Amino acid sequence: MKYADEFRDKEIALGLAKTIRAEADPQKLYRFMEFCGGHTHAISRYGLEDMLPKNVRMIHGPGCPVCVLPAGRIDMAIRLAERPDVILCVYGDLMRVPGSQGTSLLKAKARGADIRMVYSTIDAIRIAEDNPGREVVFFAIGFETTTPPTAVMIRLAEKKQLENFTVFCNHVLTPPAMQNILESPDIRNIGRVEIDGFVGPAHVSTIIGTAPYEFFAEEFGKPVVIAGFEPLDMMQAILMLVRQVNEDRHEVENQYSRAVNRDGNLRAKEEVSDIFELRDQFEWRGLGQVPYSGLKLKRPYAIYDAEVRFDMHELRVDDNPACECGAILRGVKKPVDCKLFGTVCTPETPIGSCMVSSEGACAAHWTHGRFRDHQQRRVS
Amino acid sequence: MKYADEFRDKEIALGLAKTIRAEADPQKLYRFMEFCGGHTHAISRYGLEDMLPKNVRMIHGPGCPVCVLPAGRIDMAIRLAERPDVILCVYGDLMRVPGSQGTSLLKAKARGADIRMVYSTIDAIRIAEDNPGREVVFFAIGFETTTPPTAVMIRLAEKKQLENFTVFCNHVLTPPAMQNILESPDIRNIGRVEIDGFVGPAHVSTIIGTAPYEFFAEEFGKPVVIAGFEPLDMMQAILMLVRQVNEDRHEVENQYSRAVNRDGNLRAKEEVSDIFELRDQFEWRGLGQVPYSGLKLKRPYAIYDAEVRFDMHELRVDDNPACECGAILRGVKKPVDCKLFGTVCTPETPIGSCMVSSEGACAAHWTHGRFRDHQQRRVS
Amino acid sequence: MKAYQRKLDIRNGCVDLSHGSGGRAMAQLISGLFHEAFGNEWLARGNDQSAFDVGAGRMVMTTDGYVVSPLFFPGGNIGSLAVHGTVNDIAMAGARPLYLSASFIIEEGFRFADLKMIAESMGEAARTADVHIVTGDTKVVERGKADGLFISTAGVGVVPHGLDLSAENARVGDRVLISGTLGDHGVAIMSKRQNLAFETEIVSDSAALNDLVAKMVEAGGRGIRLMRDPTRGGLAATLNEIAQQSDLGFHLREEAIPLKPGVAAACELLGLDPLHVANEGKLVAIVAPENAAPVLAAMRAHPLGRDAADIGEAVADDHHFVQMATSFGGGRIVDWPSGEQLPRIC
Amino acid sequence: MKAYQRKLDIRNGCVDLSHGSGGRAMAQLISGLFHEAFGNEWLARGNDQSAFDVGAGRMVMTTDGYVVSPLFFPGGNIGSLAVHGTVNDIAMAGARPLYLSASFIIEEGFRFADLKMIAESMGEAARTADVHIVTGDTKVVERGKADGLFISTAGVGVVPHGLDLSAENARVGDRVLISGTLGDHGVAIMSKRQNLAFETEIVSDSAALNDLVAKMVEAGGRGIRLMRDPTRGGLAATLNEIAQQSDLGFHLREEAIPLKPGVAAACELLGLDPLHVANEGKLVAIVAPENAAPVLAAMRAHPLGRDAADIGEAVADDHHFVQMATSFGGGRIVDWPSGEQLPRIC
Amino acid sequence: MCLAIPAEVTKLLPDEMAIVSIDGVSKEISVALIENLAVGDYVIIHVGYALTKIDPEEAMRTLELLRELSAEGQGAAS
Amino acid sequence: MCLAIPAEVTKLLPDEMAIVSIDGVSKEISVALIENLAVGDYVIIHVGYALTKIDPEEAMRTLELLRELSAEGQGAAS
Ligand code: SF4
Ligand code: SF4
Ligand SMILES: [Mg+2]
Ligand SMILES: [Mg+2]
Ligand SMILES: [Mg+2]
Ligand SMILES: [Mg+2]
Ligand SMILES: [Mg+2]
Ligand SMILES: [Mg+2]
Ligand SMILES: [Mg+2]
Ligand SMILES: [Mg+2]
Ligand SMILES: [Mg+2]
Ligand SMILES: [Mg+2]
Repeated sequence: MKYADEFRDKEIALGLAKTIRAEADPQKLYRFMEFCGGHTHAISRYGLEDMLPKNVRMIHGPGCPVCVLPAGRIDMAIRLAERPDVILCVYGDLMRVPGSQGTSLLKAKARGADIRMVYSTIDAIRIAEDNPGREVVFFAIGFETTTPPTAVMIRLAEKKQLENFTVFCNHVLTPPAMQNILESPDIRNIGRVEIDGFVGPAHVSTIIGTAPYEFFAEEFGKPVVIAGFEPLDMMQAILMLVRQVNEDRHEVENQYSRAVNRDGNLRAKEEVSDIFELRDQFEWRGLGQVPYSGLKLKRPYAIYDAEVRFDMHELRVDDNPACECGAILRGVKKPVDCKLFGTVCTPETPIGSCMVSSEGACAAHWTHGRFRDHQQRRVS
Repeated sequence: MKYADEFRDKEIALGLAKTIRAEADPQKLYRFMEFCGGHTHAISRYGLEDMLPKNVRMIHGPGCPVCVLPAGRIDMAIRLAERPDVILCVYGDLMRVPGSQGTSLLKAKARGADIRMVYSTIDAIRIAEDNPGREVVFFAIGFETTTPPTAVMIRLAEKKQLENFTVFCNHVLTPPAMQNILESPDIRNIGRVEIDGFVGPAHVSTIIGTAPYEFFAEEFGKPVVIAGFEPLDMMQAILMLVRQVNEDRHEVENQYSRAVNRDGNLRAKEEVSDIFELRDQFEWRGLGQVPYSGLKLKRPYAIYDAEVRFDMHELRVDDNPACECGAILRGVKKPVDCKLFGTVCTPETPIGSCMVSSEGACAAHWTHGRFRDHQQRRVS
Repeated sequence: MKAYQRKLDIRNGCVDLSHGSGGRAMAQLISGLFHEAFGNEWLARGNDQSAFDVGAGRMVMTTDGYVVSPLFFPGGNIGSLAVHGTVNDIAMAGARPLYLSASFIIEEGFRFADLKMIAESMGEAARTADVHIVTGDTKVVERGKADGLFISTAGVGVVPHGLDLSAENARVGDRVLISGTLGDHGVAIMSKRQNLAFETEIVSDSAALNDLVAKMVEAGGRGIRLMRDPTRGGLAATLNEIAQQSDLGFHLREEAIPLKPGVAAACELLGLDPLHVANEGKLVAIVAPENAAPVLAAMRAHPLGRDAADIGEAVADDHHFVQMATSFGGGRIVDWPSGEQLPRIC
Repeated sequence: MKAYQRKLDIRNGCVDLSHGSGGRAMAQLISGLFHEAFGNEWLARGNDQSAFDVGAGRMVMTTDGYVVSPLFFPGGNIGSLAVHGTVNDIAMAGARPLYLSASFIIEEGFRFADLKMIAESMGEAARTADVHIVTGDTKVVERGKADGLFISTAGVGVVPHGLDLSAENARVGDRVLISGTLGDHGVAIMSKRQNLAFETEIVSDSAALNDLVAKMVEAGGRGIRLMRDPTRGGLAATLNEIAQQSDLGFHLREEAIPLKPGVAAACELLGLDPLHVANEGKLVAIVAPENAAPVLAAMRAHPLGRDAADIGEAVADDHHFVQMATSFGGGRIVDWPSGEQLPRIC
Repeated sequence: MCLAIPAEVTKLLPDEMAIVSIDGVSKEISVALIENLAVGDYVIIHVGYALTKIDPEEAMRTLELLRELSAEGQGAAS
Repeated sequence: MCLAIPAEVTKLLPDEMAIVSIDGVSKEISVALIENLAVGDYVIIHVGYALTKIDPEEAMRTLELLRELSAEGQGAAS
């Protein structure tokens, strides 16, 4: 796979690991948060942890739009899908996300709700065309990456004059969440671990560009390196962060220059800003309410807004109090510190956001990294 | 089963058979037509033929409302059922009745039409109530017996203000068909066998009473004995007909006095005449067009008429020219005289009306009587 | 095995697609529900197949799929039926049924509570019939792609030395024995069908016949030409099949055929012929005339053959007709049922 | 048998409820379509079960239900799959598969032409694998109560003397051998699913492995601890199961695991782990270290084992982890798949 | 045609419905077409409707007549 | 998050659609978000949409840099 395999090269990795080890000051602790689940996945999938010195520690951020979707929004979607007239179209990742009381879209489907998995927003349009007598609702989730496809779909629905098609919008934004991690009032209760730098989003940045992180780097005095999702991308970014820390810089650097520039995808940004506007606040599982972090459809597109058409009311479900996601997402705790980890809470029956998708911190550790907790000898 | 088992008594039957044999003039041929499929069924089910003298011959009439339904009406129903909005409710007997080109409701159902078997018109009403978004059509067939339940159902639909409920009306009347057999112009082509008397309908007569046959007996000079469907009822009626012939009478007599009187069921007749009116003519499979032999809904009930609501157009399908039903129904031929009998035409793949339901002349002979064609020794 | 996270919520839970996908949820369903119900040493080993020792000789194998609706009916459920039906097809060869396999195809949304009841019925039926369900398989399909639950069972058994029962073995003059009343299963099922709904005391005759068969073989030995359980299509289909395969005909006496009044009444109500209605705990045996009396006596001595009767004989007939002297005194053919058994109005 | 009225209209006809009701239509479907495709002496006898002679020894039995969608896929169809899968489960015990049963559950409206093609594929697959489909069953359910066609096959076979392959037999130090590339079947199927539709050259690996197994047993004898075909849940589920049942862990080397580039690409596209994807013509063998080389050589000498590889070893591990050294140089767990394999966006 | 069988009325229900029984088989039917129905009456039922009441005296009379007619034959030549 | 992979554009279709290929796997996607696309370009695809083009020169440059950085380590202490 061109532009992927080259960035998975073991030989280069071995040298890079040595370079990092050579440059990381043994007296110092380097705590870097990768915001994105894509990076978390790469770390666990390729076993990156085994290649970093002990004093370079990765903190897994909240960067998976599936994980952060609160149980209440799932409950709202289930309630909608249970209407006999409604067909709910969802991305496959959502099927197992827990709502309240152990429910999920998968279980709602088993109990009779008409829920269809789609690969692309284009499939949802086709389903609406094929079912003129039904109300087809697309359950839109995702960060800045996934929002433009939703925007294109709404344009298409408009062009096709589809009257039985709406969107349940749950799109969220990454910069407000990154900011929240550093300054939310919750930190007083949870405590905080110092974060020494951020590995910035890969595909989000293809759309929004690197500019939005500049304010962030400056305001909080944190280095940010935008990195691709291949393991060598990650390692290079870590090296770049180590160097910034060593040199006491806090700049935005772009490791992923083959796909990201400063301005992002102007056409995509324009589509999004035409159709969506900011919500005052939006709930993130594990983080709570985050101001100006969610999108909704603008007034002229209200006919495509499922929350308007079906008069949906916000449902709020408290997170399980034993779940340590809030602390894990902020780097204060690790999955194994949670009493529920691997007992009540597993990928089959996730309790908190970090266990929901394979990119959550707890799920990644359970699925790929757990052996390290009991490590007798190193795999080599 | 009270009022049934008593009339199936073997000992009484043996004596009765002897009485018939004693009274039937060996010099004479007694050709009696039982109009009703119910009688045909009793003859074959109980092996009555074995108990009658050779010169008392039963001719099986067209008296099965399933058999006589022409292929065109089946095609119309299938076309209707193929509409995605329509649920067609039918009595089970109809499922295998052939339309044109080997089609049937059973096959249409297999190919995806939503066709539901019901036991009673009340089930059809329930289906309409359970499917408010669909058009529920009841495929009404039957003689005077089965028409009152359809009438009651239409009253019920009216009371419940069902807007998604209609009736595809195929109800037919017995006296015009009996008359047709004796005087239709077809007889010139087919030839005619003299009929010496009629076994009159059992359950039809519970509704219309014995009076309508009086004109018939007089006009055509034929004895008519209304008989129940139990085998002793049949045998008694045959004896009564033998006596009328011997005494050169042509009266209407009522063997089935435990259930039939001269006037019939007034309440049922009133329901029917409130809702239905005569068609100018209606096609019978095997008989062709028979004037004033079919019913349709009256103008005020047109909203319940599927032919009106769905703008249905009459479809005509020619009977298979090799099929001898017309001659068989008039007593000129027997099933074995048909080249198709038991080869191309069997109950699994019926060609003509007489093979359609187990009460048709050909089906009854195939299913129960065929052994006599090859009889080596008598079952005893 | 290490504990799997949370226990199955048998009371409120239901099967979803994850229970058929080869992951932990499936393993949990199988071990927590099926193995528990069928519990035996073979399943406990957790292989995709099971091994057992056999002696040299003749074995038989059979399979049947069970799609009965409703799943629960008076006298049983799809689970007990799936054991009885397959045990019986083995037993009809005169064989001793030994091991069964069970393949479950489950519609998502199926309630664990129902599944457990069904599995327990299977386990119990297997224990009663002295067979073991040694291997199985579970698939889950999307809602609307099945009818709750289908079960296909297969079975193997061993035939006593020298016994070869087969449909072509009937000879002219053989007696036709039936082990009891006809139509009970079909009528019990139909009484619960939504559009037919009638009330009756009739319960399904679903039962394992292997013990009865063993007693019959003891009494009749090689005088038993063949046996068959008159399931779908009833006695009529079974005898027509045998007539064709053995190239002869049958003469039955209607009076001799055991029938419960409630079954007769239900059939009249629906316009069905009781000889076309399915049985699940009855057998037809074609027996050499000289062995008929002892075999019939052995049948009547067994609880599942109390109402056994000699209902007719095999006759020479190129047309393979199954004829019957009616109880009224005439004669008629007992033909194959034609197509699906549908209630009639005519 | 006397001719049944009209012939099945294979080209245009379809299954309706009458084909499952025990009457002539059903007999015609079975004899005209299935017997023709499977043609053998056992079916020809027309019994509800079949008999065969066996020598004394150890037998195995297995079953699987096949609910694959779509029914026809690159490299096979549900019919060939239903033979291969069951033959393979027998073969995994080191046994020689002999006889199969087949239970068909058909949705009304299913085209005869498709059914015939599927039956013929079954017949051909059986002949190639040198097994016989000796008994079967056909049920027809109403439209909307199935997904076209389900097939459950069961199979029996005989195990060579002294061989006892079972999931609890793995020992620390054993080698893990795999017979070829992973994920081909699952990717071929997914490429034809409506909502995923992608084009690929990948075809299902569906194949009968009994001959390969025979060669392996010849080469490895009792050094082969156990074999398993990594079907649903893929290699990941299979090795996790074995780890639990044998109370140990595994260490794999990702670099050693054979994978076609197209399979890797499709998995990246859908966000799936190829180790979770189903195979239908592959096996995993756990082999004593001293026998690994000859067994691997025997595999590579066989057309179905050309790409066979030694991918790791069994290790002591109370946690039963399946660990893997990634091709990138790190380590990770290969966990059970969790729930249904759904394409991901994240 | 017109499959119909005799059944005993065992219970009258609202909305012109009733329960009938035939040898232990009981079923709910409509009696909308019948006047003056009482529990214990026998009716002829068809497609879930009672068509008419059975007159027990007429039934007995027919049966007696049948026996007489039969006896005539039994008395006659065999 | 945001599973996305590089793919080569092999065909442009009407309605802002295109065929892309990844190691022999080809798929129809939307290119409505991309300007000036040509066959042979590589794009990053996500949920059936191309998000951006890959700049081949930047890719090569990054890869060279990676090799250099790696070589530094290989040269350094083992
Ligand atoms: S293991 Fe589960 S409950 Fe515990 S922190 Fe992680 S997601 Fe929350
Ligand atoms: S056998 Fe068939 S074709 Fe011939 S007369 Fe009878 S119904 Fe008509
Ligand atoms: Mg819904
Ligand atoms: Mg329709
Ligand atoms: Mg069988
Ligand atoms: Mg059977
Ligand atoms: Mg299996
Ligand atoms: Mg059988
Ligand atoms: Mg198996
Ligand atoms: Mg298997
Ligand atoms: Mg069978
Ligand atoms: Mg297997």
